[in-house]
Amino acid sequence: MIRVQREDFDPGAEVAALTRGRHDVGGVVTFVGLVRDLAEGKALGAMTLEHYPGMTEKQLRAIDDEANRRWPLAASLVIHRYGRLEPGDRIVLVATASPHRDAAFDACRFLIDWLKTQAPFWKLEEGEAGAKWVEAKASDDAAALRWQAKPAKKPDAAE
Amino acid sequence: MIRVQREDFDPGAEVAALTRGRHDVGGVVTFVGLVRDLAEGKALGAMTLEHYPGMTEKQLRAIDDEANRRWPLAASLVIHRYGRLEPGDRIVLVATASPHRDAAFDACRFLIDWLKTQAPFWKLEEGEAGAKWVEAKASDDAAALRWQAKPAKKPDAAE
Amino acid sequence: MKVLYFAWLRTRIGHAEDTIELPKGVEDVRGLIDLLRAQGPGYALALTDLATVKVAVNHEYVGLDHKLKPSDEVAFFPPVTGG
Amino acid sequence: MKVLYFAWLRTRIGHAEDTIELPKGVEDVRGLIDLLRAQGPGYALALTDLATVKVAVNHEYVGLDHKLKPSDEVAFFPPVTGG
Repeated sequence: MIRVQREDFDPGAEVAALTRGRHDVGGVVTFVGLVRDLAEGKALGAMTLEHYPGMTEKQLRAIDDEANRRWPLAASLVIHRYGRLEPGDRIVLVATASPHRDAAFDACRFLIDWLKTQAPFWKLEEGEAGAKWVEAKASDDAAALRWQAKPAKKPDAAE
Repeated sequence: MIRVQREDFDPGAEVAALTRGRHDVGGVVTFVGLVRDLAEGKALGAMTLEHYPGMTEKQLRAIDDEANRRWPLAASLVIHRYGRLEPGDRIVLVATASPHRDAAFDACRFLIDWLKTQAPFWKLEEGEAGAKWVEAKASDDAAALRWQAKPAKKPDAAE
Repeated sequence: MKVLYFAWLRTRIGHAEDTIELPKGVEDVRGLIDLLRAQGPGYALALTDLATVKVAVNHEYVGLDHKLKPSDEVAFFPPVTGG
Repeated sequence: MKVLYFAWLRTRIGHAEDTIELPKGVEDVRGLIDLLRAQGPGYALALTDLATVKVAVNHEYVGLDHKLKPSDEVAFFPPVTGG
């Protein structure tokens, strides 16, 4: 399930709703991303998250579907906010519920890693020196790549 | 921070309290373990969690300290319940907050993996065929072992 | 054809959207970019370095060789920074 | 010396706690286990297979060779199953 919204969300209530009556769930992993008061070592006043309505939902849905294909999830939820946010504000929620915790952990991390490189959001930070568009991080590309299918090991490869 | 208690907890409120006013936190990862209605394919009515008061707190504190030594955490919290629990009930909460999400994910998983092999709790399940002490799972031992320091790779090792 | 700009591509170009009639001979994304670059200095600046420009057609990421249809919605934007 | 039993070690032995005065010659965990096994069939059954028995002294995991002091709190229990 995915949602794109301006309003804040309540992680506890969202997760409770996600697993209500689902007694096959053994573990729920939740990631909440927050606005930090520092950006590249400089004080951050606030930020504005711009997005591409329509494409955002489509990309998030595709990522969520892929997570459910890869792992045996009982439920999954991605909520991403847009608009003006201040330090300490919630930006994103990713929650995954599964009978087994390894699947929930892997799927949650996969979702946030892919979301960061695929979902069309852009951060405009208001810092001491004015407004500045955040640059994409190479570390986020690397994080997403770790979820690509590994090539099959050659049978004669040394171990 | 660790807590051992009979009462339920509110994951949303706990995490909110953990990160309140901490604007250096970029990501919070939360794991909530729930009682499943199936145990080894058989219907589960309820379970009772017995623990070793004193040692439980000492072991959880040691695991929490170790997580904070290994990863740059802004805050961490482990809550584990004991007593009688029914399917759908919360058993355990692990929450980790960090400036960067990779640290929060790794530390959260480390905490739950170690807790499952080190913290003195025992589950007595009430199933269709009466009460039965749950046996430790080899998969949990394996999960904990992945956090042990890897031996340095030999420089001449084939890749 | 609707063409959208986001983030610093939008601020450099000065507006969020154009409606463009594809001239004969412009068949793919690369051709559209060449056409846009000729619209003015803001466009040329925004589309200088294609290594930092992503393209989506009808909400899907595409490459520069992607063929265009008159009914397509095309979007240009920098690498994403959400999450 | 306080000796505690948990989970199925407790149910097999039939109670949760013993107070034991270490006799001369019993110096480590292994010696204590031998002493306990002789206390009755419940003890012998609980302590049959040491591969499934964990030992803690003063709330820390120890091995069978761990030396004991009269003031120690010793606990026997199965592999843990919390979380």
